[in-house]
Amino acid sequence: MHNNPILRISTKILFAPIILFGLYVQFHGDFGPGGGFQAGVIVASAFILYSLVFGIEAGKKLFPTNVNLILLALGGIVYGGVGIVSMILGDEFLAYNILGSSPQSGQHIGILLVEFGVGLTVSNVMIALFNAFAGYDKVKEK
Amino acid sequence: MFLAGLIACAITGILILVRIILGKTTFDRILAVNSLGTVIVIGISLHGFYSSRPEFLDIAIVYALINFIGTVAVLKLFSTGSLGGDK
Amino acid sequence: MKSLILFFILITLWLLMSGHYSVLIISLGIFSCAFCVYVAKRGKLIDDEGLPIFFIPRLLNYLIWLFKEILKSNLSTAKVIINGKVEPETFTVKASQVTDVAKVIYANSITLTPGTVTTKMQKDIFEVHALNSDFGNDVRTNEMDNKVTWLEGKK
Amino acid sequence: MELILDIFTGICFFIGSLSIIIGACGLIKLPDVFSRIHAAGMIDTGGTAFFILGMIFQTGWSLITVKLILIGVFIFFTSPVTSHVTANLARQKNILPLGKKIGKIL
Repeated sequence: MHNNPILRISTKILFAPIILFGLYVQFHGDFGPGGGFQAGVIVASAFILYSLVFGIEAGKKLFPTNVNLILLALGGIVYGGVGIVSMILGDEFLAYNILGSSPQSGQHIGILLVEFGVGLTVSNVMIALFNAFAGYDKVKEK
Repeated sequence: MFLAGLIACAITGILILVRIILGKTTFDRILAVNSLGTVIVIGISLHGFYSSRPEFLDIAIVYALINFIGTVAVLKLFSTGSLGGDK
Repeated sequence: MKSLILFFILITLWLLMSGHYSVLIISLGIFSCAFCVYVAKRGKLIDDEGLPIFFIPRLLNYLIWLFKEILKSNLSTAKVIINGKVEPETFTVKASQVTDVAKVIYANSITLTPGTVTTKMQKDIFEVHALNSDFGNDVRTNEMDNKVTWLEGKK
Repeated sequence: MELILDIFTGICFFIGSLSIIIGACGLIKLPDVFSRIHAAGMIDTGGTAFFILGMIFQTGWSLITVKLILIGVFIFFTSPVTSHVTANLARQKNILPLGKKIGKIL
């Protein structure tokens, strides 16, 4: 669809602001509606728009599949890692209070890290799902 | 006042649903669904003001975004038969 | 250079949206903007098409004129829908802009005023569908074309 | 002052509601896809612009106004794109618009 100048130029202009809005929702999860899940979907939607317009090959060049799979697993590791670190420091699983100098700052850091892990996993799962569905008919042809 | 706007949005939504059901061609339906999305964006922002929680505007932006990308994806799937092609 | 301009636009957007000005949030914002610029640069999106800044000085003037046109044609479209007298017509017009971005702005302006839609683009020839001959004449007088060419400022 | 702003908001909401309801009637009433795009354009431009203007009168100058303007800019940016792509793909599937054709059609 990149032969159509209207679609191509709007994608080029919209791409960066969409990712920025996704990251804004990610890091303002504790002030308003938002958080990891929504942010992950928004960030992934920017990449999906790119793949839709420029073709899936260009999309895979922008965001390689092996990096995608590594980040997908890393999100889960961050989530579990925060829980295990709080266990090592002598509290229960995912009890944030112990992470900072005071309970409040500890909770802030804990929520931020956990949400980051969730966002990373959700966005990468979305991109992987899209790649799996969009590449389906090409596999069948071969 | 916000309630009146919400009622107008609801009436519009019902009228657009009639077009989605009547349809005829797929392009009619896609066009109507896109318009319904715009009306829902207005409705979400109005509802945020009505219940005096203007943070709902974030959700309205997200809805507008997903509406746009979804329409492009459905149009591409319907016209070329695949999501991944670069035509 | 272009990346720097994009970075400043994005950080302004972040500060306007955020509303929380603690050190942590602002540093996360700077990190986010840098990430966006990096990804956009990787996807080869930062060029004259992805960041059209050459017409920003004249944009306000054009937007005011465009809003006036949109209001007028909204009123006429409402009249046509209520009367129920539609005589649609299809014709082609020639765009006199140089760059692709300006052509896209022209095509989008035609579509944005209800009553006229660009249905096809082939280089500099647009196929336009209009609701009746009044709307068609509005496009055929080339007023909007001249305005967009002035906005582009390359002639 | 509050009262004047409330009255302005009411006028904007009234025009916006009228605009979206007429647009929806147009979606039902007009004969083919290409004509219905004009009605959808009315919902996207007239309706959104007046509703957002009305809400801006209620908030005054704050960060919420910025988000309202962002919604408006986003819808004004994407509405012609989806309209054009719908019309373009309908033409590619060889659906011809009703009515007369002037000159040579692409």
